[in-house]
Amino acid sequence: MSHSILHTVNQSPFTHSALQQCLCYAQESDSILLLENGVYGALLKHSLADKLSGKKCYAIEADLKARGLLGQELTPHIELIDFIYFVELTTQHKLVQSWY
Amino acid sequence: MSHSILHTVNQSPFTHSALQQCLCYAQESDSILLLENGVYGALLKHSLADKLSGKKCYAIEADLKARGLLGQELTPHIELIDFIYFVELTTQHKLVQSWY
Amino acid sequence: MTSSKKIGITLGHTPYGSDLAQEALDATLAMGLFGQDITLIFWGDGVFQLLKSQNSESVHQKSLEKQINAFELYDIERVFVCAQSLEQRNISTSSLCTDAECLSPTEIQKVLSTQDTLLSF
Amino acid sequence: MTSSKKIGITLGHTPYGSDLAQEALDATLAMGLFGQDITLIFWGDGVFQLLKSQNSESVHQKSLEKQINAFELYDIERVFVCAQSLEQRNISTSSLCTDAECLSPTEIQKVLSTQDTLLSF
Amino acid sequence: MIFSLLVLSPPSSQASSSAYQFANALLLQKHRLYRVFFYHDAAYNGSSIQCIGQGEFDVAKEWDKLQQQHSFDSVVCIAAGLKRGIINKVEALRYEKAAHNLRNGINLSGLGELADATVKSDRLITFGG
Amino acid sequence: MIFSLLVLSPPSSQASSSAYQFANALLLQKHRLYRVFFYHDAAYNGSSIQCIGQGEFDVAKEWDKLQQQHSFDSVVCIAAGLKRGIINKVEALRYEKAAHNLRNGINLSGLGELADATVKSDRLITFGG
Repeated sequence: MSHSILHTVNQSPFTHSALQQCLCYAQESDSILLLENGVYGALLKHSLADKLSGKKCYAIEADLKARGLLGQELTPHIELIDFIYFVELTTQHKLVQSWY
Repeated sequence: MSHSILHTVNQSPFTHSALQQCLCYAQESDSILLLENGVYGALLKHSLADKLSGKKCYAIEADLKARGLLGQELTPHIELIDFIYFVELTTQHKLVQSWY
Repeated sequence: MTSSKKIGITLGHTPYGSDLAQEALDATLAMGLFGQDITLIFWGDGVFQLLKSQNSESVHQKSLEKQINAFELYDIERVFVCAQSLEQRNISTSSLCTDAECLSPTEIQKVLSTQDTLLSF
Repeated sequence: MTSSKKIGITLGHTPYGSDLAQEALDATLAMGLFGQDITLIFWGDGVFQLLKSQNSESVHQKSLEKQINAFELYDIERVFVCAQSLEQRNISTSSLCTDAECLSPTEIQKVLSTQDTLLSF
Repeated sequence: MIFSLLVLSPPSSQASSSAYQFANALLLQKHRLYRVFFYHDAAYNGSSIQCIGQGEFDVAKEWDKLQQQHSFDSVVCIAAGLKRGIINKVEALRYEKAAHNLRNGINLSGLGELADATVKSDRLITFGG
Repeated sequence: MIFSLLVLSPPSSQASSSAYQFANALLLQKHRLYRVFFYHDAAYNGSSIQCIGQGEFDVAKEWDKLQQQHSFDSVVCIAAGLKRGIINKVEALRYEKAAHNLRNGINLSGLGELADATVKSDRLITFGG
């Protein structure tokens, strides 16, 4: 864990390539955090969703709630977290790469 | 011509869906103008490029020049224009839709 | 010329990542107040503006729902949403907060072509 | 801790659509001036920053080329570019203005993992 | 033809400079520019205290010159301007702010001006992104 | 741990508010915040004359409160600030501008402060978009 990267993604995967690019450079041991518009990634199905499910993946719950996504069918294996946990994730990973 | 739409696109098609979306709603008689980062669309090959070549397509020459694209192999049938011609295009089309 | 102008407003951006969507809806209501003949088209990521159960307090922003609910008050009755954009985002029409009419891209083309001017948000 | 910190700067945005790329390279040179051990990675649309024959006067902006040419002066020697990003954009390495080393995404992963911190531009 | 422009982009985005170039080109062709409406982050274009380096392109100054030559209406949306800190003397007093920074020649006004421009112009062009 | 933040987004973008929330959360957990560096369009966060409506979230004010409680360093990049019209009294005099608008508690300083923060912090987190 300590040598791995936390990737944050804050753009919608339906209009922006940030998530796709992130997945291109993320290693097995890396984690991905969806925030702001990035949380629309939790609506993904098929190929990108499969890749996402293969990694440890988190999303800011407040951002899902704001956007009315908590009632939707979400990509499995995404853990909903708050900013306290976001901070903790940054301490658990050696590096943080922001995709925007 | 007078009932058609001029679509302007100013985002890179390699990271942003603006061009793709534009092509989804553009009719046969519509025209497309690439400007700012949109001119990277002139590097496209294959599917999106074919769709682009099927429409009347323009690009701001100064934007290609700034980005070092004039020496590259460009998508065929894109006409390079200046802002004077851009204004003329907006008068020749009834509507302008900006994709960004 | 002034009284009969048909104004199409296209909305293609997500609701809370920036305040563009908020300001676009403010502009829409202002146009309505001005008595214009307005048609709204939500497409691309703009369809996310129409999702119900948005709770924007959790990100300290104003909700879009108030503005969307005000459409009728401002005589904005033609509200369309792109069926293909919804489908690509795995959103069903039952998840929308307003009864916008679903149109295919081809039908949207026709709606666009009957407008006199477009504002692109 | 201070003298040996390895700083990775990732550059993923186009050169002239906004001034982010310009400011990112300004920051890069400042880090260089500060004597840090810097590694640059151009990927995604950031590879467009390295295209030769950019003539930004035509859009009234400063050229990035000056800053890129200053890399050596500032002892910034590890400059990598993503081969896959170039290929996806139909750009050949002969079109680049500097002799950045082409790496595959897997090789870039390795370079990233040796850094002590990342600045994401 | 009569044009109006809806500008949404901050000075750091090339779109704000494209809007200026479009305005310049239409006026060269003897079209009429009715109004430029700065909305969303384009409100920042209305600042009078931007310090642009010598030899660098100063969009604000270019807009000024163009307006002096052709006297079109230039508006920063008041709601967009207030929250971004682009304000005139009146608003500075009302909100008890120690400074104001709206450029001369630009009005701080409501969205009605956008509606009016849309109705009164043959073409309204949006510059965003 | 010691954190610094590199913020690139204007107040209109949610990323500027995320940066604040991240800062708040790390301080709650007894980590240390060394410096917040506002760069690119995030320079606009440094304006003292933003007029936010009652009941609306005022990020600038929240940053102020947090800083008063925890006394971290807050910097607007001077180059980014100058060209965007975020200036202090000294620069207003130097550039002969009639107003200045940098918030109290924020310094207008060079990119060396970003380099210094990168070196002196265990984690540097970028907020952009």
